[in-house]
Amino acid sequence: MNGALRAFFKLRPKLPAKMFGRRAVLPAAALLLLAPPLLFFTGQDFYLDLLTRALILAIAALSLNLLVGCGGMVSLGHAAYIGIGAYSVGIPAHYGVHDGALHLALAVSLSAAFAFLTGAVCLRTRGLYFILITLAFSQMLYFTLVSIDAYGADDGLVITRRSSFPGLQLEHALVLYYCVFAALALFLFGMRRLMHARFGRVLLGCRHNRARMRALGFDAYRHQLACYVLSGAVCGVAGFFLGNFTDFVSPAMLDWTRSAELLFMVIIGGAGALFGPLVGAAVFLVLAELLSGITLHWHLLFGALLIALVLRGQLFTRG
Amino acid sequence: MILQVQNLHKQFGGVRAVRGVDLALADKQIHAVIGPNGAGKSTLLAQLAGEIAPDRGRIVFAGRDITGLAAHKRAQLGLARCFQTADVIAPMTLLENATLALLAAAGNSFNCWSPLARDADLRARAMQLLEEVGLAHDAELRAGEAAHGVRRQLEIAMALAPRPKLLLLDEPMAGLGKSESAAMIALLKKRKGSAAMLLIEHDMDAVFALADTASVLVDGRILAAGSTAEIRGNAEVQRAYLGTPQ
Amino acid sequence: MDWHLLFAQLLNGLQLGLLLFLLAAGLSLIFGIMDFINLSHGSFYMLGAFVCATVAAVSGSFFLAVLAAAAATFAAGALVERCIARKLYARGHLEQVLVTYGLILIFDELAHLVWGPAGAAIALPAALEGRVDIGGVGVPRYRLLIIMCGLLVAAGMYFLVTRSRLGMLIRAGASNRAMAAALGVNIDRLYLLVFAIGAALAGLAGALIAPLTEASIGMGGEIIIIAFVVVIVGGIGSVKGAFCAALLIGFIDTLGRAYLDDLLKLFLPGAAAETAAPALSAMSVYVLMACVLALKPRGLFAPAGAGVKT
Amino acid sequence: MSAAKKTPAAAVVSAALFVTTLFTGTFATRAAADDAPVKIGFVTTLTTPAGVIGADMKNAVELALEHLGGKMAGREVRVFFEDDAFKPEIGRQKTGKLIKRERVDFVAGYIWSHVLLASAKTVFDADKFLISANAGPSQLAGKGCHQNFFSTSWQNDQTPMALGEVLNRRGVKSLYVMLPNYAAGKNMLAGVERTFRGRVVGRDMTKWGRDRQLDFSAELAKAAASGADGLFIFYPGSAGGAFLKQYQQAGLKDRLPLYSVFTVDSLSLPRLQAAGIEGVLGSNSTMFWAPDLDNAANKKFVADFKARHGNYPSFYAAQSYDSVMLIDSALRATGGDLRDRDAVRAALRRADFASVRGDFRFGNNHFPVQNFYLREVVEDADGNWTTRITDLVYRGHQDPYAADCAR
Repeated sequence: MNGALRAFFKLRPKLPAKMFGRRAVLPAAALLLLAPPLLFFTGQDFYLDLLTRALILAIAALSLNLLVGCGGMVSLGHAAYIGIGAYSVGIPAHYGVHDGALHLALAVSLSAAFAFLTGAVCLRTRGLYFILITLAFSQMLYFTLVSIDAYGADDGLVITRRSSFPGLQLEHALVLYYCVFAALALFLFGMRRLMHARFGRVLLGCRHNRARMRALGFDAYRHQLACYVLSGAVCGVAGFFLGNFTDFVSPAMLDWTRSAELLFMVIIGGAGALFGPLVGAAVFLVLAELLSGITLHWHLLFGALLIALVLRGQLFTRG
Repeated sequence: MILQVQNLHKQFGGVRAVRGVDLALADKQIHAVIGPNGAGKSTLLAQLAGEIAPDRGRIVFAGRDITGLAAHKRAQLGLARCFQTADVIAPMTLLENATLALLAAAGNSFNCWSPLARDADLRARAMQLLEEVGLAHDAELRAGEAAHGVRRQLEIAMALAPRPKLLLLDEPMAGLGKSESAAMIALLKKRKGSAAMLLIEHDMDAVFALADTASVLVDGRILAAGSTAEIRGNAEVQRAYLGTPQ
Repeated sequence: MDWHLLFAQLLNGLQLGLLLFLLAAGLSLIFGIMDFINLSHGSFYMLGAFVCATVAAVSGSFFLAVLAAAAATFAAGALVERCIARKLYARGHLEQVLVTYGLILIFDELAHLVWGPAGAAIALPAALEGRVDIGGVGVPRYRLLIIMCGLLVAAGMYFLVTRSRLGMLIRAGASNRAMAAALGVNIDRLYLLVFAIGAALAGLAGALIAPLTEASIGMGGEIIIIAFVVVIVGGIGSVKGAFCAALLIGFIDTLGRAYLDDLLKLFLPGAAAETAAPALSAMSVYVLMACVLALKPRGLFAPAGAGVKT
Repeated sequence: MSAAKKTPAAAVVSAALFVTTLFTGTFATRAAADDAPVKIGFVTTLTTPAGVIGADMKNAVELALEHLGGKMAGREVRVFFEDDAFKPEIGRQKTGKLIKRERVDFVAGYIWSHVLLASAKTVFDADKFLISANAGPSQLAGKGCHQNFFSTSWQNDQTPMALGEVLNRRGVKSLYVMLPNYAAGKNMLAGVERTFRGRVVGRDMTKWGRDRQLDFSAELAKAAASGADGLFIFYPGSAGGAFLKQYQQAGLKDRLPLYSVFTVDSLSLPRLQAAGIEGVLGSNSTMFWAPDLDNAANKKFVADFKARHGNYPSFYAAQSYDSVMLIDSALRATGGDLRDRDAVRAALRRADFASVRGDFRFGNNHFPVQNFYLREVVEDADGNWTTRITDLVYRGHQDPYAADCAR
């Protein structure tokens, strides 16, 4: 019996599961690569918008997945980085600076800096405290932005012109889409490398048994902080795209409900699964789009469905 | 002396778990700490490992005061420890666990790019580590699915991977069957001489088989200390601990 | 310095603090005993307000309405515990966050369906209208009632936790769940009771605030985050901590709103100061929390042993 | 990893969902011949407590369509209502959906300034017409005015300017101000300060948005201590009810008379009456319209609205009703032809319809040039609380930003 069990578990990594996964990647990538021009030139801009938004949120969810799935750090304040990224576009644009490279550099560096400063405090805590202190920091940023009159306070800023790179104008819907697509592909590849590299393995170790890792001589705090900063920086890029996409930034972008939504995307797609955030973001947005078309009271269905997805946990997440 | 503990105190709320413990351990020696449940043994060990900060007292390890040092820094200095619950990384295979143990010393743990599994040198060393404790044939088994005894052996292998100067063992025989216990004693005996060990144990056969010296901890205080033979003969100890059936 | 104004503001801060305490006390116990994070705790607050408004309108008795609100939220709490929360104790915090967030959506939408988007107002009995003169300051009678109710409940909670058998179990549960189980406590029933009491306290808070702010959809989501801050600052599982932290935060928020703009005007232009002040006073609460956690990662009054996994 | 095993199932399900949404849209949006219905998008807040405003607006739009027999210039009319959930980002998203998927010809509605500002670009980029049925931020009235933007409400500053004028006439020397901290709140403040010649002795900008502040105890205590002659407030939606109750409970009615804009309306009055907040009776506000305004269009509108919904229409409803009538006037002028944008624009600018506010004409920035009245809260013949016009404050008033609008 025991031997049979062992044989089974030995076999498990070699099960065709991975191959299925890989088989789905190519068609999915081809679809995401080829569908947009089709949508655009047949006048289905709305669906191009939906797709763009899904991919942008997938980047954000991917960054959160790095934190939750790899590092085991459940953050309820991740929307803060979306806000930082978006304001990195909005504020310079407000002063007439539309240089995309500058926007992107600001988005990444400010997100990383915010993550470093807050992470240094957050990571001193565990469990419930960690969830709530990350929430507190994002609320702090929210209220800071609400308080700055010069940048529109509660009303936010309208972005009249999107970021421009030399030879590349995000103004065009397709250009923006492919930039987002390229960024997502890059991050997915990076994430894959990271998960299998030393850093990813050490993070996984810290997630499952922090005390053991410390006793082995790993500085769990520093590894987790590095993960936290990296995750924030990636999410800042998502914010950069979201600001450009919506042509508008406001403190509402970093509302805590957005953080909860990102967590949903991660868990629907399966925490720790490489392509999970993409699946999660797509399912989340399409569900919201479909249900809100049915009834004004769609939150009732949506809430019930989300609960069912999490409680059952069998449709998309691992058991 | 590899380890010197002076006047260590720890209080939780109103409970004084450790009160004024002194301890000294010579190089390459095995010292056992015995005592009834709730005597403060695990608290003492956690303080030595750096998981719990003492209220008062001093810990000197290999000539260096490590009282305020973080757990991972102590580990880097050569202070390894095993937990009561045979703590390994459950979702990883035995081989991956062993690799992680080697990684701490190998450094470069912030590398985000090169796949760890393709590091042939590290993999070979990890396999060798498993072989030393007789687990090589189970290398691809998930640790969480392994038997308790296997996890215990794996943990000791992981703790010994960086060649520590001192190994803290929290009840290594707990939950093991007779033959497994014997194997564990053999394993530790084999390693005697390469590292000093501080052993917390209820299994008196194991204590007397392994330890050179021993201390008896009762109510957070050292009741007696000396060679194992002396402890065995100490009347007070007999009465306080050994004599009372567990 | 206008001392009368300061006194009035301190009373306002006390009122806000006590309301926060009613919300946070239950939340903190649920946190501490079940290790359960309940984002939808604010929904009981909302439910209490709506039930109070409805019963007050139908029966004409405000007192009856408040009792009905507490009873209804007690029942609703028990129901949620039985049907949903219970399934989540063994799961991770992540799942708890998500499921209870889903519950907020459902509760808000249900309230929208039942009571409409407008919310509901409550007519106060004449005896509670008007003001009482305290040291030259006219304090609205009703606000005084809120303060007294809050203090009464706080005292009741103190006796419940420190003197009663249930309290002993709660304390045991908050510091060591394994121990409570070993004592032969019926854990299922204890959890049910604690959850329902927590919900009833939140419902009571909602019923008490409704005559001031009206019952409205989403009012739970608006206050729950601050209630979390109270719990964290006070220390998870500590009723005493929740009390102290709630008062502290009530004072900070109220005094911040009252005086921060004058303070900011010293070095900011008037309009900018007026925009910044309310946001900064809202933020000061979070700054306090970050400072407390940076210095004491487990809050000001964490019960011994809570949060330590053995 | 076991997670990988689930990925294909997930991919299939999400792909299926995606395709479904695609097709439901594709078939709905083909063909735009002349006999096809006129499509109007209407963005308002239908959820959250502010949903009560949106519901009132929706009722008015439906009443307007009924009065038009469901047709404009012989063409069927389809109105798509979308909920902005009180969030600018969602409003922008829904506006995009109306334009890109439903392919509407007009987008109307918008309660909130920030939602309107976030959404405007989407409408202008598609060269569609944007008709605000409430929000009137200064940005769109002055330098940022747009040829495709029209308002059937007012510019934010106008109503408080009228109120400032009332304060002057009544000899109010010092004023305390309490406003929510968002664009319209700041415009209201700017408006009253434009005309009020006394001194503003204190101002409080309270938290607004998702976690808006509803307990005004600290601010009311400050206002009472300030010794001002009057209290000026702007609390739209349900916050108004909360404020007025606390104002009454604080016993300020006699010490600190209340002057408000957009706070005491047909949405809040029935609830205030139910809660017995007598303090609001006799309080003053300014407005471009009131249910008792004496003209044929308004009488029909108010009577039919009351008959159908039981309560007086709010000013939001009046503006929404007018927005539909404005669109109808443009279609009538062009014979139902929307292809010539310039012709439609010119027709809209003429505003040739019977507005519920009587005379209606657009200024150069496409905001109405209109009268402003002083209103008082009274009990009507049936015992319901409503507002009654007591005085004319401005005749043919144009907003102060119009001069900056150079198109």
